[in-house]
Amino acid sequence: MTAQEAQVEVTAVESAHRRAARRHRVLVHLTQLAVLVVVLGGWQLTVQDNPRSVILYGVPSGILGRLTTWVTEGTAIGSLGDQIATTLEEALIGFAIGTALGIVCGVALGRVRFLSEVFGPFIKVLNAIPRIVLGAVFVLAFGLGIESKILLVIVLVFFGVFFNAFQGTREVDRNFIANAGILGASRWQVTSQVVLPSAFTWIIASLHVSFGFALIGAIVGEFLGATSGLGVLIKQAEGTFDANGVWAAMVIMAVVALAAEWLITRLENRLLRWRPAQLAGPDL
Amino acid sequence: MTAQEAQVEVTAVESAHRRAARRHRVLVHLTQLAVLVVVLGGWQLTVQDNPRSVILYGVPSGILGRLTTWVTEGTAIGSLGDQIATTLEEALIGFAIGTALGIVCGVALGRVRFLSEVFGPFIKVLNAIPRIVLGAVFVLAFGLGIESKILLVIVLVFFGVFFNAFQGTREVDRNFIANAGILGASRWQVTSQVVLPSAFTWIIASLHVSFGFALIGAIVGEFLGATSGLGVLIKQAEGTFDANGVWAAMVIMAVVALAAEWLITRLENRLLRWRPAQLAGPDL
Amino acid sequence: MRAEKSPPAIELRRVTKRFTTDSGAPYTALRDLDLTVDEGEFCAVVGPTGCGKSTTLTLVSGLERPSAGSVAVHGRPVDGITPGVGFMFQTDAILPWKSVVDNVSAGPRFRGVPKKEALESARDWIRRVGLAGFEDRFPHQLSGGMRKRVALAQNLINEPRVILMDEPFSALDVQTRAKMSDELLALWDLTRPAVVFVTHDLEEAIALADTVVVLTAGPAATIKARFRVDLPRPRVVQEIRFDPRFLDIYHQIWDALRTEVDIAYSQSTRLDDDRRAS
Amino acid sequence: MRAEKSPPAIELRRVTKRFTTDSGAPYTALRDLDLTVDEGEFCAVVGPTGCGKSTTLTLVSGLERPSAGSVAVHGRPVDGITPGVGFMFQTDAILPWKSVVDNVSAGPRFRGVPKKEALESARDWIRRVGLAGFEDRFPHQLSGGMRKRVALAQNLINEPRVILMDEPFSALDVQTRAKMSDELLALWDLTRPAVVFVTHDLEEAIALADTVVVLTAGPAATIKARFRVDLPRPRVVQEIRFDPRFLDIYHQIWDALRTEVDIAYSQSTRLDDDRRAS
Amino acid sequence: ASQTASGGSSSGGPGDKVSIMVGGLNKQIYLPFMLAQRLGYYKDQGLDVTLQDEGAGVDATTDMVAGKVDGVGGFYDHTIAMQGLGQQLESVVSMLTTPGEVELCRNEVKDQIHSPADWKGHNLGITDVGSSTDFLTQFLAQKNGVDPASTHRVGVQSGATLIGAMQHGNVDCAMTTEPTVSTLLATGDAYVLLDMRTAAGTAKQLGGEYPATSLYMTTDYVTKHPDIVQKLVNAYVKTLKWIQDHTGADVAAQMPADYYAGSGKDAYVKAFDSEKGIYNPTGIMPPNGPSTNLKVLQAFNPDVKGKSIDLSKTYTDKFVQAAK
Ligand SMILES: Nc1ncnc2c1ncn2[C@@H]1O[C@H](COP(=O)(O)OP(=O)(O)OP(=O)(O)O)[C@@H](O)[C@H]1O
Ligand SMILES: Nc1ncnc2c1ncn2[C@@H]1O[C@H](COP(=O)(O)OP(=O)(O)OP(=O)(O)O)[C@@H](O)[C@H]1O
Ligand SMILES: [Mg+2]
Ligand SMILES: [Mg+2]
Repeated sequence: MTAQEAQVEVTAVESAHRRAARRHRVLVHLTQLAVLVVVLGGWQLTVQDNPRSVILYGVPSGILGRLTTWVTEGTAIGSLGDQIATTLEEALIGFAIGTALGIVCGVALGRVRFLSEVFGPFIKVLNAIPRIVLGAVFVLAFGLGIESKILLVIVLVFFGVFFNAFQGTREVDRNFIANAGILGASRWQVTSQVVLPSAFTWIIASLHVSFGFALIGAIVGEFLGATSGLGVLIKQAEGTFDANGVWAAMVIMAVVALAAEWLITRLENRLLRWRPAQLAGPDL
Repeated sequence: MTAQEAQVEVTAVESAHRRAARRHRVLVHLTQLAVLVVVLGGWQLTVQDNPRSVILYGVPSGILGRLTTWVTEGTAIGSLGDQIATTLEEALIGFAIGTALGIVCGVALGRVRFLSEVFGPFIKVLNAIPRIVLGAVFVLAFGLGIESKILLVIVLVFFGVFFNAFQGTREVDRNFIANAGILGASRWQVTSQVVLPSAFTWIIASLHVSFGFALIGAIVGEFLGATSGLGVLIKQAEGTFDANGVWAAMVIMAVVALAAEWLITRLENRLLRWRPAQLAGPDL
Repeated sequence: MRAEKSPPAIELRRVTKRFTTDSGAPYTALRDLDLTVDEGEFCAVVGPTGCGKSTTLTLVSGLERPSAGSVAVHGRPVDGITPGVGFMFQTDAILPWKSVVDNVSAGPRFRGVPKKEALESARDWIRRVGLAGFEDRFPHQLSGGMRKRVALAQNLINEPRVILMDEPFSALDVQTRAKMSDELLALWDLTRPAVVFVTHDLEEAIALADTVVVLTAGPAATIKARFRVDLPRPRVVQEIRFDPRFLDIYHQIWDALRTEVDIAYSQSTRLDDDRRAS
Repeated sequence: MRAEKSPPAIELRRVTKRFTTDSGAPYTALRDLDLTVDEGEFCAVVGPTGCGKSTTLTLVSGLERPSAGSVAVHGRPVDGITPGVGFMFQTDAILPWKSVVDNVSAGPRFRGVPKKEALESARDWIRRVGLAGFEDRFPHQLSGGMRKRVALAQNLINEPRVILMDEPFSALDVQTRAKMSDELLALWDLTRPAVVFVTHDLEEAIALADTVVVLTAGPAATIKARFRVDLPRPRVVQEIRFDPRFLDIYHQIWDALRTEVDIAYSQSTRLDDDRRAS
Repeated sequence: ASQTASGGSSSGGPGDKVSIMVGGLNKQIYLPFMLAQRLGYYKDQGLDVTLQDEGAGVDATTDMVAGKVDGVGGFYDHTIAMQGLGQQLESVVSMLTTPGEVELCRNEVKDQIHSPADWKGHNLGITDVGSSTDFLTQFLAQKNGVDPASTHRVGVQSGATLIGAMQHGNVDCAMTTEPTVSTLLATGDAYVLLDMRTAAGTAKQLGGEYPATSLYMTTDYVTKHPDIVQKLVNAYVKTLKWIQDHTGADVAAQMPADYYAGSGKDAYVKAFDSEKGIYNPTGIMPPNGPSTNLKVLQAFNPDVKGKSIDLSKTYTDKFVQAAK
């Protein structure tokens, strides 16, 4: 058999794999569709004939209707795009700051024993405070502008990132750190070139949850007083027994979050290029 | 030099280490004290001469006073112990269920590619929903009993644990899994004896944050309607412009959470006995 | 063809293995490799470093799939981890959270042997690999050579029908290595599994094996030659190397191997290669 | 005493190292070990597996502290990682998220060498260890032997004044090993660092070293004997083993080593040890 | 229409900037605030008003004391409580002369509870512990000869949580406002125990008028910016007049569709028509109203209990009188 022939055979095996992968993808999407149909269809059917349930729990068709109105005619407080932009701005700024703080503090405390011994207990105490309650304090101190919302987002985002960054830092293989140290790396170089890449999966894992909490923080911040934003939309819908409106706002948030997730996953794949493919395992 | 002498010298070196460690501990505690004094003292001094600030922000001495009253005379809604017990019960039950669910789902999706492909997007969507808003839906569906609070705690706890368990499962060294498989381990045995021990640090890391959120869930659940609990205490303090009361309730929660943290850390140390001591690094 | 006879323990037919590297250019590690190991045969594999020895073993164990060609164990095509196959990895793969005795007894326990029995035979194996007294240590408390021996015991305790070993003795001193080899030969004599034994020590290969397979230099490694070692058994590893027949075989194989090693080395130090991605 | 002369490159004096095991009973790995390696001396360390060779190296590198006794490098007591010391670990320690060329150039980059220059000398070193063409691979895409060679290049590129090597060539085939040894000797001849070289291959030890140190079996290992290798330099590793003087030294050392290996092995397979924790 | 939040009262732009926080903009008891905006009355006065929504009047009040908003649309009694704590607030226009609250009970207790006198041992829903509804409920109990301590008051907010609490039997009666009232009545799960949406009903239950919704501000602000306050009051007085002259259908036509998206336009119109009487036609503080409030608070609010309150400092009619 010539190299040429072998080449052909390899290509054949590979394209068979690709076909199988395609079939698999179709199956996955069909299953997802089935799940969606069962859940939403079940909801629609149980609720739709009972006007009381429709008011209290909402109904998928109603939610769709509400979404259409919002998109085509705008909401009571302005165009839908404005509301999304407001909430997203608060969530993103807070998310960025909270994540950065979480990483910096987590890595610093993970690397410097003295810091972790001194500040560890304080961070645990702060983590225990029901941070939602702090929202009111932030409004008192910083007013109803974007600052108080961003602060609320930060306190909700920070701890998740912090604990993962901290643990990720401690989990770094001691051999790598020792090797880098022996090769002449300064403490800072060890941190940036050994600890951070190695703790990276830890940090990314926390970002998924944190982004969810960033949105919660923005919404709750808007509950406490705001003129625009998805939180205001939800509050208003709740106040008028408009369950469909509440769900519609949630659907919008879910879409936003999915977009963010997609970005996080891309970042993850980019930065984890160095890993064996199987090790990365199934992707969420 | 005899073995005897060497023994003596080793003992001398070790006791010198112990002395240094003791000095270090004292230094740590002094620093912590200094931080506390600066923060609380600063707060007390800035606020105490301005009656309006005292009303708005509370003052450490007032918080202490409120705590003393609560402990000695009980609160407006019953003895302090009862309130703590109520909140703790909700938080703990929800925490246990949410953690268990998070671990099971995280490991299952991490291990079974098909599951993660099908349900991954749904979990991301659910994670994006502002779960605090769901509280009202839970009350509608389950009333003001403990069920709705526990549900709220579960939805807040679940995702943090889930994402860490999932990522921890994917991070397990493929060599270990391959080796166990070759030694004859079934899928279930691989999961319980390789994946779980290896993902364990991931799961523990998420418990720290999750316990904080469990308390938040219980409190917010109580905000929505309850007859006892720390959340009711906070709400009442807020309703009567009693910032000291709000802080006092938070202090109590922090103490509760510290106790829980202590237990989590003990569990961690017990289960991670197999690790090199340095690898564990500084303890939080 | 051998179709009518009982199937060989291991059969690789026209196996090609390609890896896709980051630059996108595929790297062909193995091409058109044919290898048959009979039931009860002890086969040693030698070849220049990086030629594809470990890759071959992962294909047999079912941890990796070939890009083309077929792999069969006991006549059945390999498709996932094959039961009854033991595999000692080149890198550490013993479980860090299990003590030595738990690591060694893991195999029997996985297979449902009662705990007491499993522990007993684990203790026996620990003694056989010279680790008595270290039963309760965790892997990070052992030296490199000790960990290798734990892995050895962990695999042998299962009495697999096919044993794949990737440089199992490379971290051991000569004496311990000889003792481990004797242990291995004794076990092999008892149950006669098929063995594929990757090593860099040609003397060791010849002392242990029935056949020695020499792989060509990568990329696209394949089998260069196959030598029968017809030294009488039972062999005592430390003495056999003074046998004149041994030296004869040694020189034959060494000639085959040396050219490959030279090719491999000159390939990878060629200056014009410096700027090429792969 | 040598106090007046320039201090030796490495000096361990009455060093004891104890580990606390889980059962609480301390395990004394080294006891009262004295070792001096002069400036420019090439010292090979051999000993039974698990006796404490790696532990000795970690003490010199400053990664671990002795429980008693003192360790000094260039006359300065060791207290944390010592600059100018290179250490090739027994286990993989190259960074998995850096490509080969980034791994090799890491040392110079850490020390502030401009990127271009560092990459250039890294490429040169990669060629010297026979990995040309693999510059852009990540460690998981390399074979075990290739990873060892990356680690070798990574350490040598720094031209350390003291080099500690823990079984650096154990995963290499004989030929590559010989070539690496020649490379190492050439570098050593150029800059004359002090080298401590742990190996299980006695021939290798003698072919490379000025002195061969034999450790006793653990626990409480110490130095059993120290042999001077007065073979002329420069040596060609593959030829020197046929020198009659070489064989002479080999047999001397082998006698010393064998008793220790036997002790180690019989200790750890004693049946009465079976029930003891350590 | 609405702009992003702006604290403080610095002027600039098209008109004087004022921010007002309201405890539930879409509740009918707070209708005048949004209605004035929809009718363009703020703009007519040269004002740039930012309306903030906030769930609880208490939080709105603290936010104002902290200087984050200029005025609060909330229940008048907060000014009294704040005076008890040494902070001077004053109501500048009174929009509701009755609380607009309704006590609803679930049908299952129809045979047991005929009036507050039967409350002993029952669970009573209020918005929050320490809120106006809490004090009102306690006052009603005491007035009807029931020791408030023998009832269990449960904070159930309003809307869905209240309905859930009632459906699951967590509370037997609850005090709430529109639109929760009509929604709950529409489902047929509850009946009206007592109705404080009319002057007569309020007088019967509380022994006088009970000023509820008003615009209050810190006395500080009122003295510093009388011109702005005057313009605001002008707008509200006009709005209150407009309400008297129009029907529910007219109001619904003015309000954003989202305000009646849930229960529907008809329900909204019906609800408005049934409680049109709660709105103060003039904006003048009812002369005996504040003392009713004080009576209620002094009985139960720890901030006010045992303190001497100067009611005349808690409201002023001079802006309403000057309104044109
Ligand atoms: N995942 C991968 N991606 C790309 N190339 C790979 C991958 N795995 C292995 N290779 C390449 O395949 C070749 C064979 O590797 P293998 O590990 O089988 O070598 P080996 O013969 O076991 O060498 P050694 O004796 O050094 O262990 C090497 O050139 C290696 O770089
Ligand atoms: N952290 C530890 N706790 C307890 N014992 C340890 C620890 N580290 C090493 N030891 C013990 O110290 C002894 C010496 O170990 P070391 O790794 O130095 O051996 P070595 O001479 O390098 O062996 P090898 O040739 O197999 O690599 C071993 O018996 C080992 O079990
Ligand atoms: Mg290999
Ligand atoms: Mg070693």
